[in-house]
Amino acid sequence: MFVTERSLTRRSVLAAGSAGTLAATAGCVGEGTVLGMQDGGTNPTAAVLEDRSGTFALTGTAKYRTTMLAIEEINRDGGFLGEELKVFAPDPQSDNMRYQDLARHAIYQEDADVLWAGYSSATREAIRPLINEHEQLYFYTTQYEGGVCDKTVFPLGATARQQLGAVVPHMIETYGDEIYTVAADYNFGQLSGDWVKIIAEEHGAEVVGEEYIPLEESQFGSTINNIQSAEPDFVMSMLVGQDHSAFYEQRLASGLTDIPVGTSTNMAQEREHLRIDPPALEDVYAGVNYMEELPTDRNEAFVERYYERWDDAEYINQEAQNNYFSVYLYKEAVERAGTFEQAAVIEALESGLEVEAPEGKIRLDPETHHVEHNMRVAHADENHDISFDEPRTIEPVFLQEAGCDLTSEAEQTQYEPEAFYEEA
Amino acid sequence: MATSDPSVKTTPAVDETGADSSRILQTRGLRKEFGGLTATDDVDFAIEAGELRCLIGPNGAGKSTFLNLLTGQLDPTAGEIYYNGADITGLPSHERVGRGISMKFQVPSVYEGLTVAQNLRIPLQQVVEPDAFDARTREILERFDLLEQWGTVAGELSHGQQQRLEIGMAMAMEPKLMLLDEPVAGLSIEETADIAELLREIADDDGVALIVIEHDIDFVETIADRVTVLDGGSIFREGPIEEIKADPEVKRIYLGEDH
Amino acid sequence: MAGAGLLNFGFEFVEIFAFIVLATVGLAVIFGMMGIINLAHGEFILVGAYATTFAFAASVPLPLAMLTGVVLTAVYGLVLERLIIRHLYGRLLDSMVVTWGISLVMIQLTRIVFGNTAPGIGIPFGQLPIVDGPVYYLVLAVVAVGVLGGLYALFMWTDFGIRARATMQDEATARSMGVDTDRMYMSTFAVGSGLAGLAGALYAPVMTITPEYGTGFLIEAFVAVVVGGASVLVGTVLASGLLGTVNATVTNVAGTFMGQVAMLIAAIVAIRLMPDGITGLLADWRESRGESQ
Amino acid sequence: MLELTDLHASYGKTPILRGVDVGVDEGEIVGIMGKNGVGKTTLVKAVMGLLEVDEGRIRFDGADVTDEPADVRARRGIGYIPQGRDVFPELTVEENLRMGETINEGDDRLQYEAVYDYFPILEERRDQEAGTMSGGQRQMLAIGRALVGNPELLLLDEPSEGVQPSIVQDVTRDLKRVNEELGTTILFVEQNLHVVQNLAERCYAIDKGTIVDELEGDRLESREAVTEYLAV
Amino acid sequence: MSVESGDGPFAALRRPFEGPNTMGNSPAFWLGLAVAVAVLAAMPVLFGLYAAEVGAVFLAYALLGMSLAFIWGYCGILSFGQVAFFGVAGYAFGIVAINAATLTGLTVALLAAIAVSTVFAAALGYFMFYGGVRDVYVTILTLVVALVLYTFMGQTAGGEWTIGDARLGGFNGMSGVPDLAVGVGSTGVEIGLLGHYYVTLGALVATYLGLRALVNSQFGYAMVATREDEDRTAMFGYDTTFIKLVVFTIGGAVAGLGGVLFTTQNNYVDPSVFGITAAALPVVWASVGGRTSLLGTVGAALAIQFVDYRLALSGSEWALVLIGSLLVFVVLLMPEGVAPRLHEYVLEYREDADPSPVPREPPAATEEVSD
Repeated sequence: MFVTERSLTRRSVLAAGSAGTLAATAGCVGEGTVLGMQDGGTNPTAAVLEDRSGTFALTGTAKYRTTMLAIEEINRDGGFLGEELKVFAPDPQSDNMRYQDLARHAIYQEDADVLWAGYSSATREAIRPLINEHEQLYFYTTQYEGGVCDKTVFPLGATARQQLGAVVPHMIETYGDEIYTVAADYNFGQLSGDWVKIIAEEHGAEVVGEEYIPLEESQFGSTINNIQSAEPDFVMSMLVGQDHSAFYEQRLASGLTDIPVGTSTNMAQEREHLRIDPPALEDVYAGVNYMEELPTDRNEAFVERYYERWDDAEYINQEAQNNYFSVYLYKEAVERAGTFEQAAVIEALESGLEVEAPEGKIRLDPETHHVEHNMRVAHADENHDISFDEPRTIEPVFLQEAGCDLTSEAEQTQYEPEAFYEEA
Repeated sequence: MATSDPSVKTTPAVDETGADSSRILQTRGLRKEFGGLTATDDVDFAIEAGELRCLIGPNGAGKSTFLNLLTGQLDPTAGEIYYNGADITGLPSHERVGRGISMKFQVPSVYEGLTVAQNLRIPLQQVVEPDAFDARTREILERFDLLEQWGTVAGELSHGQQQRLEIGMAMAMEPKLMLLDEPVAGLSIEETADIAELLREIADDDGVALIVIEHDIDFVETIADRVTVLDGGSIFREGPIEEIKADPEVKRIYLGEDH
Repeated sequence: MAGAGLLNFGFEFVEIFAFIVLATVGLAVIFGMMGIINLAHGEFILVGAYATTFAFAASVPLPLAMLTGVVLTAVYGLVLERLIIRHLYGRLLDSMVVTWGISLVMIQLTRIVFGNTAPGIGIPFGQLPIVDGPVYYLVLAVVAVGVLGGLYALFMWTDFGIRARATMQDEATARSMGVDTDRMYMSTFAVGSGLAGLAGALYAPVMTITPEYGTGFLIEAFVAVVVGGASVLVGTVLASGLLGTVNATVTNVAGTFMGQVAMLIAAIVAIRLMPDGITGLLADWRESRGESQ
Repeated sequence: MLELTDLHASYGKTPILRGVDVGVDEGEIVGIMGKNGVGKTTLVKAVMGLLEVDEGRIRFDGADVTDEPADVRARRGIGYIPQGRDVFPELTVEENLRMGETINEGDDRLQYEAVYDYFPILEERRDQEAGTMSGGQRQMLAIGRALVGNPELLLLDEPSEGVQPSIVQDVTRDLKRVNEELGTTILFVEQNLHVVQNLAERCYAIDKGTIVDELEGDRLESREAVTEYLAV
Repeated sequence: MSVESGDGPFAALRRPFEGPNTMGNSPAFWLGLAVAVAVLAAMPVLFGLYAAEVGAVFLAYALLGMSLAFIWGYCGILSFGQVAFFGVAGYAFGIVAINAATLTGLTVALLAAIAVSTVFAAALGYFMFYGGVRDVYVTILTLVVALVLYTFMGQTAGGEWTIGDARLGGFNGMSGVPDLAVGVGSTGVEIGLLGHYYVTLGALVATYLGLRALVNSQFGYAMVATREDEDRTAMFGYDTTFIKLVVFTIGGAVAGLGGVLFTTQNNYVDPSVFGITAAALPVVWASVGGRTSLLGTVGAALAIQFVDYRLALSGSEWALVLIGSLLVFVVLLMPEGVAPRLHEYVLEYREDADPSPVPREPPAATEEVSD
């Protein structure tokens, strides 16, 4: 019983009830207003809610910028269905309450046709009730724990399964089969920890130790002690945020650099390899679908366009690239649908779209709304220079296995791996 | 807490339940120790209704500790307290007040942020029905000469008015026993005389028993029926003021040669 | 193995004890001496850390950079004391509310001015030979003990200390004894602020510096001050010892998170048992002796 | 030595002192008596500088000190013994005495050991916290502490308040001895008849914020004359 | 006493709500209040459902603010952890409602949530007040409780933190919380978007009147007396510890009610409701609005949150700076807050307007009371 069907959901008509809702009794009040606060323009509107300040400013700023870059590029080249896409893009300041307010405003007052919003899963969950209630088309681009199966939501970032599926087998192959997991103590971290176990099991390896670190913790003394006494072949790190990046400096100071680290979170998102002095990240391997250093022509051109547009920019993280290609994906869908009407656009997105992204060609999986990504393992050397192995395409297999098919059933669910895999 | 310590002295006037009808308050072997030091040492004390008793003694004699034991702010190490014949040892302060013991602090402690009428309402609503508030308030205001100040915030009253208000508040509780800690400290001679008169009246007309701690020996002389001298935590002398004043030992430990 | 385990536990205790002591002393000095609970304490620590890290980034040698942090925070405290805090003496709850306001403003201003990251400082001195861990943690512990000793000497032995304590107990009388009490308040607040700055400076290499940096110290500092009570040194030492032991023990057995939780629960229980803190309990005991004399 | 001319001061918005003129000569013991609430404490605080005056001048040793803060006046040689045996409760006896040294950094200060000569009980209790001592001992400490600075003028605010009668007698005796042996000028305010009559050589009567009378010799010794200003 | 509702229409009706413990005891005040409520009620009609959705959140905050004003302003208990009850009620509602999303189930969920926050407040209050914890230590302890909940709820992401069908959800929060509904079996109403706004407004007004009546009752006097001087009040035979416990518990219940309405509006609750910024907000509202004025705090909550909202829409980062500075300046310049200051002005103005500024009648003897 992993799917919880609810007899009552937000603003739905009461199934069991015979009485009408209070809302229905107030006939004069609808989505329109007496005083007409709504915006007069008819242009299609995109709401881009990305953090340019607060905890997630480091990643959010680049996400905002690549989104703007893509929209500007398309608007310049003839627009979306010949129309210029208007943008509503205030700064949510990494605050989930603000996200709720701004999303509400975007839906009601800006009449947004499409929404990009948020870095953390918590943000996504905070606004999902609103998204569901108003059936708002929503692109969530952060690499995340996976499992969201929702009719109007398109989680385009690589899932934990995709990221770890790239890096864990690589690490087992290179260094051995004893793994020590260090992860952030919240949803993403815990589910990622479960995935490490599942993938280790699939490859005959073993997790010998596991530790979940509170998000605001930045002292790793006891964790490093524990790792040293467990003597694993490698560490899997799913640490997130700036407080956690202190791990690498303390790793260096405690002489732990002889144990390599695999990660799904570091470098590609918060550019730890550039922010922290070498060699703290020596022998860190990240499973990524994109890093700015990717040496392909298509990517180099993209990076150049980006820094031309934003000359004070610092780094293009993985999510920023996801935002970028998702704008193009949206354009394709609008054109295929021939309208900005959201239900039609969603149907078009579910028709098996493909676009050329800086990371390479990607395909949107119609059933799961996820993307088949080009996953690579990025390695940092003692100078923090990055090298990549060969890309491999990894499908969003987990949701497929879980039976998520949004083309046939409009669910609003998030699946968990534990329901499918014993190890978790 | 009551104790079965065999060393507790029994006073003959006390019957099986510890009650003596003529005595509103009585203590038996009341003892309080702080970390091995004895502040109140086996005190047997009694007071009758309508009596005005002054408690004197050198600093550190245990006067305040004794008063705090009576109000319930401190729990005794040993001994019992009987009030109106009932053992009230161990009862919390507020329940003792409910039975008619009231206390006036050394520093005037009216509610400075509330008006005089609001101040009176707080004790009044404990004892009378709501429809009698106004009448009782007026009565008390008149008696304590505060009628004109009824709407004044208590913090703006003069020192003497605050003292009167406080005694008025204590009286609003219709107490049978009132404990006062240095009620005339810092008052002028004029105000002191006022208070002396009020206290006498309360004892004589209302039949309230009063225990007063006081250093001002002239004041004690004016008001007291009897005087108890405490020293080193136990009762050193007890008797009419003239006797006490003449006692050479009391002079030596407390009064000095002037008096 | 047991020996190594014990050594590791000892190291962990030293690390946590030093952290709590350094996080707390500044707050404790200001609370104990002046009766102000400074809810912006974390942000004073923040000032120390930012000053240190930016000085270091401008290639000032680390010890000097840290000194810059301490001095700047002290000066900052001084300014705040003159502008705002001095109006709040004797208004404990108001002082908490106001300093909370200051804390909100400082965090957000830091974010607006400096953005969300600050340059990092590597951990100096390398690693320990026997126990796994940086030498720097031992340095921190030594500094913590040194600070406690220094404060003891300052407040108990020097004329400044006696005057400061006298001023806090009875300002008017102290003034009539020739003490410039305004200056005493200022300097005590500055000392407290400087100590907060010291915590910020010392932990700048260890912890990631963000605008919320100070919040990471706040709970420990708070809890230790409340558990310790009004007496600055005794309270800080006893509370840090108690909380550090609980935290280190549980962390060793059940991980960082449970260590934190256990420490907070221990603190709540301690406050329940000793409503005025450990030193309140001592004072009660002393007072009751006094009363009975 | 001390000269107050037309001194006005208020507490909040309520005027308390309404033109006080007082003069004290070197070596004198002068009392100011009055009922409660007539402005005695306000007067002492104004002289010490703990309260701003609205009008009038305070001259001490020939200098106008009206606008100087208390700590500066203290260093000029005014010693102050606050009402209610106010010592620093959490400092030890010796630390309390050492506070007295603050007043006078120069060489002419009294070594605090000398105070022990006057009040031997303080030496016995030198390491005890002052707050744990009895009222009388605290009163002695407050006096001793002021003496350490070797003040030229000692201000006392109701030395008898809250102290048992026998100790009041001791204190009166000690103050006289200080005056004789050290030549310290003493100005005190009081409403206790015994203290006024036993200590003062000369006494002002204050009422409603102004000086209403000055008593010396026979009049000061007459119980009736003195009670007139203490009673109605 | 004649100060209490002597004149004007509906005097008898107003009587239980008036007295010297609250400001605004005149017909003009009640008229003003009625107009304000009418304006709030008209908001969705004027500005659409959007205003109802946004407004309902503000009104739920106002309830939270009022709970703090009640315990702090009237009984002197400064709780920095009022959000703990707010959040706990939200989570409790979510847990019950997700497991029993029927009319009956949701009604039970509503009651259960308020019961949980009430019991939680009672337990914490018992622990503190009967343990002798006072003043600043109460303040810090309540803050620590909120922060502990923040930390604890943040790590409940794992599957082991599932109660029936409800996942606590850790840092990501608990989503899928159903709407409010009241009824038994198949009879009842599910409260829709617009309904939710009016239910919240109704709850706010009803709570306001209820608390107002309470603070003017005998118990109210006991509260105020406890705030002014606890020891003294105990000496009048009041069990002040118990009074504080009751007040704190009622405060917890009101905060809990706010929490349920907040959570059902967003259909979501996450640990940030326990966070330090969230915890600061009620203190800001009560300090700025005036903690001794329930209505002042409500007004401050609505105004500050509205400004904060407008600033957020404009993308400005200065909201927190503004709120923090406001707090500092208000406490420094008018420590009592805005509403009491306004009240003073109004009284002064009235006295000026009144040609005979003779004090109102002293308390009359019983037989003289005519109205």
